[in-house]
Amino acid sequence: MFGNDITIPHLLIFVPLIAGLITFFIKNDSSVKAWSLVSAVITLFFSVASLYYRNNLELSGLAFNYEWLKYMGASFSVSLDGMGRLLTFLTAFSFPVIFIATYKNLYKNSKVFYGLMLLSQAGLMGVFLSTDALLFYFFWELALIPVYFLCSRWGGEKRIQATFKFFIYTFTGSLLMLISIIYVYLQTGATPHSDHSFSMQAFHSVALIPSQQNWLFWLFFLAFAVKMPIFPFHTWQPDTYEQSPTAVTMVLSGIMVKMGVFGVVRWLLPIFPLAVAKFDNVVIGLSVIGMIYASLIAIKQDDLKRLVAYSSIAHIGLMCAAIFTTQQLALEGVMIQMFSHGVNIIGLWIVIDLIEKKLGTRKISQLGGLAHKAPVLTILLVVIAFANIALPLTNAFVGEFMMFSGLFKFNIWYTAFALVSIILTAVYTLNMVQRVFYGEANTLTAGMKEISWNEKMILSLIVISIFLAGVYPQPFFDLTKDTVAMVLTRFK
Amino acid sequence: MNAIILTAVWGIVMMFGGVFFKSKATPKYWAITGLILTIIANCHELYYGQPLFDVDVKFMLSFNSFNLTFITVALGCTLLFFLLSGRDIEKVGENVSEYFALIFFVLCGVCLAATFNTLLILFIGIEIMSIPLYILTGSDKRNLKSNEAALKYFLMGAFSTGIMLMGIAFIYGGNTEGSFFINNIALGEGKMPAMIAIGMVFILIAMSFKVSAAPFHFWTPDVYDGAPTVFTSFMATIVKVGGFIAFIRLFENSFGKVHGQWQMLIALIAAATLLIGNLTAVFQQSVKRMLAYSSIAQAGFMLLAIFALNDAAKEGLILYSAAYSLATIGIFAILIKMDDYTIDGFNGLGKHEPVLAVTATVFLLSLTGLPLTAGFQSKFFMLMAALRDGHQHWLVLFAVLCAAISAYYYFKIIQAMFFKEKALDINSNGSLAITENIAPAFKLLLILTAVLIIVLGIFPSLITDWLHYY
Amino acid sequence: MNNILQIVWLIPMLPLIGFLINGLGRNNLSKTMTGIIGSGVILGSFLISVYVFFSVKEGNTYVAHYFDFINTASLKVGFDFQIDQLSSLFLLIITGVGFLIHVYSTSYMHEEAPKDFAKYFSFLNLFVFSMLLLVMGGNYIIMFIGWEGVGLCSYLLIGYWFKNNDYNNAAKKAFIMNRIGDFGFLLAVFWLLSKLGTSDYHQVFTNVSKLTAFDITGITLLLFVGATGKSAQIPLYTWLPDAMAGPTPVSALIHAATMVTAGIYMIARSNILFTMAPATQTVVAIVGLATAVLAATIALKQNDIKKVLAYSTVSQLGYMFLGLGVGAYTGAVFHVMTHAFFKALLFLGAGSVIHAMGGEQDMRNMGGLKKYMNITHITFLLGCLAIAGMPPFSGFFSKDEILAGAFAKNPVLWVIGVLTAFMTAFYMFRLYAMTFLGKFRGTHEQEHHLHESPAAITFPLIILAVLAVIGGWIGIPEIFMHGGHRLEAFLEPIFAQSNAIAAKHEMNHTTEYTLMAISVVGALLALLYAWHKYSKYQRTDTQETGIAKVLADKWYVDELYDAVIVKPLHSLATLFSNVVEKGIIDGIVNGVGKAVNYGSRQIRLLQTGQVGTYVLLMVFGILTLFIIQLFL
Amino acid sequence: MSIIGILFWFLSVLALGSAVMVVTSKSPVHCILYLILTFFAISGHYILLNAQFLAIVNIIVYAGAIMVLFLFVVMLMNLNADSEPHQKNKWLLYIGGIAGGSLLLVIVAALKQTAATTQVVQMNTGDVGLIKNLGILLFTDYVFPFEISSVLFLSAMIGAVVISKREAR
Amino acid sequence: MPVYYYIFLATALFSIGVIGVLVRRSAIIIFMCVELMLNAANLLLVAFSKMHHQSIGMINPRAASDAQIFVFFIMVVAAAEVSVGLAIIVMMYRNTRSVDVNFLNRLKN
Repeated sequence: MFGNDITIPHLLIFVPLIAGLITFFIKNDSSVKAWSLVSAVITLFFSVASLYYRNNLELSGLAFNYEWLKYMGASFSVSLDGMGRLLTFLTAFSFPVIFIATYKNLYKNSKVFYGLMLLSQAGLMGVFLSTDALLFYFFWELALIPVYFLCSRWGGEKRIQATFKFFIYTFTGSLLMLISIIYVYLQTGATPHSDHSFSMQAFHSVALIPSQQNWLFWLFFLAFAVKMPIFPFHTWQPDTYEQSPTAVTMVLSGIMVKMGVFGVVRWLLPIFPLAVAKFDNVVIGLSVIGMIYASLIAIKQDDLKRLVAYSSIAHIGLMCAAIFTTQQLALEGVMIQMFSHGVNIIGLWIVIDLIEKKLGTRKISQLGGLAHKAPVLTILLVVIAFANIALPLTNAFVGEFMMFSGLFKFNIWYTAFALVSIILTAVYTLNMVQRVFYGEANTLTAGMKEISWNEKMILSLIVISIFLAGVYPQPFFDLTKDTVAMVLTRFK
Repeated sequence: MNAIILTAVWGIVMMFGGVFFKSKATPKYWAITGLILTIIANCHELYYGQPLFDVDVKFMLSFNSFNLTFITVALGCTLLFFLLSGRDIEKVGENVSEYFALIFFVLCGVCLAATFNTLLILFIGIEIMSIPLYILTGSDKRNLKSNEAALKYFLMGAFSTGIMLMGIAFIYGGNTEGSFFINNIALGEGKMPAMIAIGMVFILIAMSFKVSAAPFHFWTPDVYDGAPTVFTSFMATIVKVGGFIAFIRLFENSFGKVHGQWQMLIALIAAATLLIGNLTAVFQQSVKRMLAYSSIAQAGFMLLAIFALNDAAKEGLILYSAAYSLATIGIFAILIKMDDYTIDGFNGLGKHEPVLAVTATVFLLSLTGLPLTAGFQSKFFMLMAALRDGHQHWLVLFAVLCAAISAYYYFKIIQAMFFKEKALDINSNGSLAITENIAPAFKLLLILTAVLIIVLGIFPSLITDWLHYY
Repeated sequence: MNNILQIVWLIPMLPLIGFLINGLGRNNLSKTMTGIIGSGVILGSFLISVYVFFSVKEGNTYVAHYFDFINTASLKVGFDFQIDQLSSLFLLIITGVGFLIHVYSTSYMHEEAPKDFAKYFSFLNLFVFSMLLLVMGGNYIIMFIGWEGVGLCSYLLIGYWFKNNDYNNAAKKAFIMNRIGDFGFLLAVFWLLSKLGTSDYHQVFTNVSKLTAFDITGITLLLFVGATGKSAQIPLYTWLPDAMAGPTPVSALIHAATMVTAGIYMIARSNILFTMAPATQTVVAIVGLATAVLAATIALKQNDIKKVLAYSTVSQLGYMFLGLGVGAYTGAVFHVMTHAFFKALLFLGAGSVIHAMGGEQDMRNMGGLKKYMNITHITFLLGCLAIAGMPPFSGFFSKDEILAGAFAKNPVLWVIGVLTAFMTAFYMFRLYAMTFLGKFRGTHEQEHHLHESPAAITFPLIILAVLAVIGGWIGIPEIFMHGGHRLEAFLEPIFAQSNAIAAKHEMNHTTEYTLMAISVVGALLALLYAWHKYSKYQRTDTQETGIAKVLADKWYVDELYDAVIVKPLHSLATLFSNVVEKGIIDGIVNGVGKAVNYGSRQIRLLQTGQVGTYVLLMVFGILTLFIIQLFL
Repeated sequence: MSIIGILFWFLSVLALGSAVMVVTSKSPVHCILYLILTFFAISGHYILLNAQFLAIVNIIVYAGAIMVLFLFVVMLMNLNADSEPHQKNKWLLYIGGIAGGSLLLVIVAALKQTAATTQVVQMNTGDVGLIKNLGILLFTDYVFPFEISSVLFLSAMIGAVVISKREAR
Repeated sequence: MPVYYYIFLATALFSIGVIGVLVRRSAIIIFMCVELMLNAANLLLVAFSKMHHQSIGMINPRAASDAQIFVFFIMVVAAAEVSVGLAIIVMMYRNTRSVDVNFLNRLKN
């Protein structure tokens, strides 16, 4: 389809990048929106195209390699394996959704806003695509910076402190990861030009002695744990979600947290198998505690955004636990769940954003009885909410089911404990639904209007995808089986 | 060689120029011309491997791709400095061309310090570097701060000179050949004799003083704060990295073999420098002073090179010099334009002067060491060098945590520029945070600098490959 | 293979289509249209079910595989439908009773606005769809899909009138209680998967020998936890009475006839596992019996007509679990069927009464209705007789079979069971008498308003009444008629494995006769006493006291749960969100920042601005370095 | 004890004593005089070591030029004992003394156990220190440093000019 | 004469100089103490030069003379430094009428 010199990975990175840079110079707001939407759609097209390829990368032009820093053995090498395609698709899918859903929002100085959004998309794409450790670190940070500016420029009133905390927190984490990357790099074998190499293959094949793995593991893991986030490194998240503009919150929670999960699967597991096997109990324990902890806190939240934030922590906790079981079943579950979680939570944000736009509040205690005024919104929300509860035939069920059963194979007691969260999830989700949508309308919510066509369209799109993935998840498994196999080879 | 001769000569030219030049603006153009000539000559030497004028220096200097590359970088940064801040030099006082002359002499000193082969040249070079700086620091004669800075700088500088001489004396006495040539000082793997050790520590201290490493950094904040901002920018960048080159040259050639015996000292000094530099910077209100501390912090990172003392360290050090100097010169050039130096002075800059704000952001990000900027690559090289050395991993961890702290204060400025609104009472004349309006050329230069930083951030090989040249 | 049974996918598909049509077209469809579609699709699937049933009856069972739900290297779950005797029987019950109740609803819900009407029917269709999925599923995961689906629908239908927050709470309670049950169910499935790597029924049951006794006991216990949630057994039964908040037909269909029997279906389906886990069976039996008794005692003192029926449902379900527990699987399934008939009948009758009373549910304000609404009265009476276990009504045979099984297992169980049966007879006729006998105690406009319900309501009543009467005759015990127990013969293949293991208990005819006699006579006495006592019931506002009050207040179980589980959980959550989160974890994070600031403020004092100090500090530095270098 | 020994001890004591006086004496003028004395003592040592050239240069440059310059400046500012700022806080004195003393101790202690220090210094013989040799060396091998140090002087000169030139404002 | 004596002497002078820098507050006198330190170094260098001349003078006469040239350069540099230093002190005196180094401490923290 494409020549060897320009491949889909290029397009996925550079279309948003260049489009974003151009956006900064567009004058009027409406054309800015249109332009960025167009670029997002084009990106989506390419990522859809990438889904049609077989898993044989070299043949299908999904991989590309250019010697970047010859004497350091770093190269600009990108490729789309199953997981990569899944997550790039998630990214490419989310941005148009976000743009359309927030199409009516007015951001002052919107050219900068949309420009930064597209840049962050490029960064995310890079993270999911790069098969070179140094490149990966590059994009890892690059995805962060635009988001930092977005949050602290367009966020809520406490935005500066909140996002700054978020930034420092993640920055510290990634610096630790950098050390670990360099250290591993120094253990890798020589290449024609350099005595070490940053390539993913080199990293995956490097043999580290247990003592090294044990401390490198934690350096790596901290970066991902902060990003995901895993209890007890999660405290930046609710504040940041609460303070940042919803469009950015969607990026943060829908895609960015996946960076952490992705990183663990793509880098942490294959590089440090021994350490993983050694510390799995610690990590899984933390994750499982985090699930219950976050779910319990979510019950007490009055701000919708914080509620969703904590629920997200709980879900991510399950993913992390599942990954560290290194059970095939669990990993397969994680793959699909990464996608489903992204879709669902973006759906939730859209609904919250609508409510906030129409009624000017996110406080559950001030809402109620929206169902009379906005039945369509209610129906769609209820579907998304039940997807959040992981009801069967919604996308989240398959993933959670497989992750739990994988966890069960690992250890029954963790599973029993973690499984309590499905009850708690039901509790806070239904509470939320009931207190926001059911009951009698109050003076504030009496003014609620039914949502407009584009919002309906987007939410329906999400709902449809929820059901599609819930009824026929098979494509996801077919897509990602090569990644899972790759990871597991290190644990045989 | 070319660079040394040309800078010296051109310094003299500028000196006499002081008599003949009528307009205040002329010296700048002369200086820029001379500098460009020097750079060309130097690149020619770097490229062809031998100088235009061949002077028999009796092995007292040695030229190789490493120190020639460095000299190129230093001269290049100076050129940028002239271009960006030339007009501000004119504002400092009357004797403009003298200032330029002094700067040229300093450059000559830097070249000597980069190429010295005996302790004698090292000593002279460092003195040539320092003495003009004492004067430049005090050049704002009416300003008591400037006076104070000059006095402090001079007294403590002289003190460190004494220490250095003591060290040289001991080393001379200690080594059996009785030679000042740095390669002859070098002795076997075995444990250093006490006299050499003493001398080494003395010189280590003197060098640490020059590169403002804790606990010998105390002059730095006061001097940088008190000196006229243009010269601060010069001192903090070119001169400091010159000191580092001298440092690494000496310790690599003389004490490289007994690396293990003094590594711990450097590790401690580096740790202390990182800690004090970063920690103290956090609370500063004046950006100028904050940058002074940040320069200490950066020095702490550069010390990692001397800690590691391997190829990566040398490449990294040059890269670091370039990245650090570019960013710092840039940020200072912007700082000079502000009418108050406090962080609040930057409030709302993003709205009123977007170009300045954005470029300033690039510089700050580079200083923080975020990817895509040269600052990242240089820090990356440093960490890699230190890790490759394989001892004292704690130092690397510590350095990284300090880098995280550094983000804390660099981002304060970014926040001020973009996310804070300008309080109108700061200056009544209107919303501009700037004294005079900014020339388009200046903006263009800033943009170029920023682009350069980013290009270096993506392709550090543009500099490091020169080291593989011959 | 090309099997005619492949058309079974139509059975759930029709209700799904109905759901979609009614759901999407709710703003455009007329009520009649909606009613026709809603009931029509169910009728359709009922007819297919009948067809399927008979082809199964000829021994033609089949597992239909449609597509791979999950197909990975580690897990294969096909989207399969298993058509055999058990599922086909349940298909009949669900679609049949379901159809009647749909018809009933068309009239009962007629006051609703068109779109709500449509919403109601779409939910009802969706429920039928999920229920069919549950019983047809060829493996535990498909079953679980249906399992959750019915839970969802019950949530939606209980909260149908969502303006009333009590209803919403009831709905939420139902869902969450079910969720607790799912907790067990899922664990059990995981356990199966991790041991056998599959959840297909036939594979599980054929490889059951691979499981250790511990595994089986664990799995069955966890499955039973799931069942207690869905089928409202101790300790998770409290949601069912509250679920009466929903419209009465819903209570009839979901909370009496079908959904709540899902637990029984599930256990009957995996009977072999339970048979191999005697410990679990004992638990099941005891829990079932305890539930039966407890619910029955509570039912004695309820005055809300639907509440009484609800508790009686719980109690009857308890019976079924007793049956399962003692290994009388056929009896349990049999009772499911008969119970579906007469309990649906009773609920619909009650609905008809409520309808006539204009929404009044308190029996103390009823009375003497038999002269106003004849059909309802007759059918209701038949229903009461059936549930009271009077021969030859259906209830008698099924209940008797369970009791016989219980006696064979352990006479004590039998004794308690019989006592429960007496209580059942008592409260049912208390209900009957208070409602239909005596003189009317309601207000006058209610009295004017009283009338017999329209045909759409009475028609289902009549059908169900007939079934309630004759439904039991397919299971006539051996002692009355040789080969009279056609149901047992029909279900034989399902329970063959279990029966092979479980020792077949043959009790001689005399005992069997005596047992029957005792139960029938006792029930009859209780019945007559209630009739006598409540036929001339007068409204007295005297507060209940002593044990009566405890019963009227349902043994304070809700309050207990609230105190023991809900409140502590909430306080724990408060502790986490206020203390641990803000104070400790975030405190530490911010503490680092504060520490840096503080350190910065302190360390800058080192910079005194005086050369003397600087040099002094430098000299100290020099000394330290010297000492380190030279002496350390 | 040989004459050289006596001279050595005398000069050493003289140097140290006057150095101490430099640090301790109140009036700047006295300090300068004591410093000059110290320099003379050191020059004496040079002569003792037969480094005549340095001895002369030391007296001319240091004791002569530099010290006179100092004296000149002091006179210019007419500083005297009472205008001299004296250290207020005593503990700084003590700490300073202790610090310097311990510096001495540390170095001496470090050198104590080394063999290098047992070597002897060649007294009042040997021609290395003669102007002839040094002069030749200076203009052959050391011509480059010699030249380059002119840069140093130029910068110093310019500096002096820049600093002390009165600015017309 | 053992070189040890000279080392001791020089180090002592050096330390006295350091003490002077530490305890005095008049800029001029501090500067003089620095000069004292320089001279200590000079003395040490000369002593070592003679020591080397004693030990290896036959093989390598340069060894000794190098040091004395070095001392010469030190004096040169010292002279230059003095001119600048005194200029700075005078400038300060002009502005503040004081040579007290602690008098000026606007720059701190």
